Amino acid sequence: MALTKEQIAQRIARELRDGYYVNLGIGIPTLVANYIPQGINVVLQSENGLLGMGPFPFEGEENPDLINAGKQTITTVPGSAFFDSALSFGMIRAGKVDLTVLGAMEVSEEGDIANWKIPGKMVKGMGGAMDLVASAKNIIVAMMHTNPKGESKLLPKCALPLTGVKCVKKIVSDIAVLDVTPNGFKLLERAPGVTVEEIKIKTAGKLIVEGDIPEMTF
Amino acid sequence: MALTKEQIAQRIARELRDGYYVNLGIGIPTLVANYIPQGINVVLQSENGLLGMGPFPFEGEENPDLINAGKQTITTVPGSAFFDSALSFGMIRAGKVDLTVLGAMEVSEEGDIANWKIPGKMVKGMGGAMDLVASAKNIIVAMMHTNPKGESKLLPKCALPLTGVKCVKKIVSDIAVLDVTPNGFKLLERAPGVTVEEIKIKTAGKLIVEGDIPEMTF
Amino acid sequence: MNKVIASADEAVKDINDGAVLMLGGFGLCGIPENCIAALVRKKVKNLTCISNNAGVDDFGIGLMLKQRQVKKMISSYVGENAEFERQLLSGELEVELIPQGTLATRCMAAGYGMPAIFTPAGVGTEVAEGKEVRNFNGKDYLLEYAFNADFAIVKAWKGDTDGNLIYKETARNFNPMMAMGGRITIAEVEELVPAGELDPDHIHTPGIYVHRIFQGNNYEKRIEQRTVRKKI
Amino acid sequence: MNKVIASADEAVKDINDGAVLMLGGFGLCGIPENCIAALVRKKVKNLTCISNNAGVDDFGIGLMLKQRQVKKMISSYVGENAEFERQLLSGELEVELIPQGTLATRCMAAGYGMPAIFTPAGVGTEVAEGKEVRNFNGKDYLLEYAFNADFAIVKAWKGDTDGNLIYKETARNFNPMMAMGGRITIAEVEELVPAGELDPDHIHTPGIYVHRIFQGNNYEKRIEQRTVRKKI
Repeated sequence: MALTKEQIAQRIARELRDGYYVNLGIGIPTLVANYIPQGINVVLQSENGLLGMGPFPFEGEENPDLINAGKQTITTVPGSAFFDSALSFGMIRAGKVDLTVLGAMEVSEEGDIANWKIPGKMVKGMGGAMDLVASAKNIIVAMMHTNPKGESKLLPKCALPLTGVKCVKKIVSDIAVLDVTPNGFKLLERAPGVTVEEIKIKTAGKLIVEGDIPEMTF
Repeated sequence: MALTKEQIAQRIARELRDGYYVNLGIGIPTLVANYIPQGINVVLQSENGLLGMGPFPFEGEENPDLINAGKQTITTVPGSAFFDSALSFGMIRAGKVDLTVLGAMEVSEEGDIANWKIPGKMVKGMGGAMDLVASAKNIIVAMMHTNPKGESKLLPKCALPLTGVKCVKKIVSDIAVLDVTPNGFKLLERAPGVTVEEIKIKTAGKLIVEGDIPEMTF
Repeated sequence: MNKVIASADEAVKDINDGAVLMLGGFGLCGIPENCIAALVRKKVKNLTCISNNAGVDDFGIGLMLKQRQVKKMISSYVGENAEFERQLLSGELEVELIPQGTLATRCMAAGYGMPAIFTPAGVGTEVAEGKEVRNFNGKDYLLEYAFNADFAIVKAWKGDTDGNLIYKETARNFNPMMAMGGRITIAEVEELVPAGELDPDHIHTPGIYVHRIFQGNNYEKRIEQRTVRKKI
Repeated sequence: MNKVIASADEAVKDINDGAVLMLGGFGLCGIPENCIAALVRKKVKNLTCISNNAGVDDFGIGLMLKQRQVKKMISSYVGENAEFERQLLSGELEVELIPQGTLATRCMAAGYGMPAIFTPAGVGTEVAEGKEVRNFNGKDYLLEYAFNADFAIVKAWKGDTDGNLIYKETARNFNPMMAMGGRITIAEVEELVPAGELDPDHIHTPGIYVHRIFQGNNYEKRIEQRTVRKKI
């Protein structure tokens, strides 16, 4: 059975290490914050200018001066710091953020990512995505393995305009966990009940399957 | 009679305009702060990271955390702001400082300045001088017209290693006030009792004398 | 220093048709509400606005878009605005989309007197088209130029009569870099205090960068995405 | 985050011979006194020190010079130090003098992930020798590279257990840029407080840049030029 969005987030959360500074994109990546493992301390960065992002505020305690990069009202945790957006992207460019999690419309077997523009549709902009993918040391993409039409989003080459090149390190989709390697997508884990065969069918880019592929457990 | 150092500073102070942000170098330039005209408000910048430098502290009130670019203990005035040295030179480069006053060993008729290095002598470094002269909108040099050997310091070309090129706008020496123009040093004023002839003799670079040259009054 | 002016209308009085503006804020957070209202009243046209976002239909820069005062937007993200979309698709409005970090850094570069900066953002994408690519230590970077704005309009929490500014929480965002990046910088603040009342160690934007300052009023501070959790 | 360490000696324990260090401070103001003392005790050698100044004969980096621990100084001004002068003239010590603003900005560039910056400082002087000159808008600039330091050692006034730092007055100087510019950043502070005690709006260096932090002791805070005026 394919993973739910929550399970994708939960699986990604297992990649967190104690002391990580993490930037979580909008959508599924945001949910990762709900599954931070016990004993693991991570600091969430919001690229508009905050380290130490906390959960949403309680009703009635929303503060218009305190929002995240998705423009949602948030809170802070002890030890947080505010700064301007230039310093925020400065620390991103300088590789100080340990892990970036974001969504994608397409990922290529070389690690290229497309997630900001669909020709013919109104383009809203790349926001901070191009900065993040160009600079992050470690990028995990959270996404569905196929698009609503059933077409693979893991491709030999991206068809959509790129957000960044050769940057994605890992993909956690609804059916698989894969590393992006110099030789293609390397299958690491499969969703419970999902066969390697199904993943092969749904992966248009080069897929590497070596040995037994373990099933994820939740 | 040649001006005293205090009079050079006093004359330079007349160049100040209300609202100016001013950077004063070490030596005679520092004295300019003592002669700010009535009704003129200027803010002193210290390039180690302060806007709003005040006078020296009263005895016993020295604060080791509060020094100027000459490493002297100082105070602040109301409205002051501290910042790091990168921002400090950022505002200098961005042309936000209205006037820079500094000393020089030599100035050329093209406005080149040499004030940091004498070949054969121990070189202590340029500090912030190269940044200041390369960026300041308006640079006034405060210096003796001749060196201790009696040789002119206003030259066709600098003999000493340069600090910056084509940057000096005005010179206030002990005997004259001169503008640096595309055609050479233009004599504006002479010290009380000093003749134009004496200034001509002591100026090795091209000197422009047009009409009557007024005598400074103090 | 005499930087204090009476009102938003006075602050923007010499912003004329065709001006290039930087406008602080991220989404609707930390935007110069009073100055935007004054620009709307002034009906100045053909503006180029450098701002991370373009407001919403009935607030922020959206109010200026509605009156067709904006010729060109330079932004990183412009969603949430139907009128914007209409003008863009009809060709009435020109839009230049640039990565958020590039936008922030190009503003900063202006304030730091750096004519250009290098950033890896956009390498290999359409953002890189026509731009100089340079490799440092095995990594490609784009050369991006400092912005050159006639006016920067920012919003701070507190300010003093010498123009020193302190921002609050994430309302800081683009405001400090823009405050540094304009040829003339206008700051509106929630609270204006006499010089000397702000702790000099707490100042985010030194007054040297600020030319006009006034205390704004009636701040709406609209929230774009009200997300909450229930009290347990 | 577990960034708190017990002592200066622990902070510098993996700084080995040949390391490249950034050391905060301007003159003797805001220098990491405790870490310098620990480096002197450790007798680590062949260091390259990026620091605006080189201390005085018996304090600051001067203490390391006395033990000949420094191979190369990268500074903007190195007066006030007789032993330094002796080593320089005898060829024992290598010195690279660079303009103060260039020094500050090259540190900042490292912390901002910018491989190089453009500055007009030094154009037309011997500082420009061998460097790329580029004209922007009619003005020449030098291309200067970001520094690459193994360790940055800084001193702050207050810090918290997450590594957030606040500096005091002009003791800030080079510390923030260096804190951002090191591969590993060590901060010594006069007062270490639990995370959450510092106002997040007042923090000068966000903790993400700081890897080790400890509360120093016995700060001498020597004054280099005691200038005073008489009480009237």
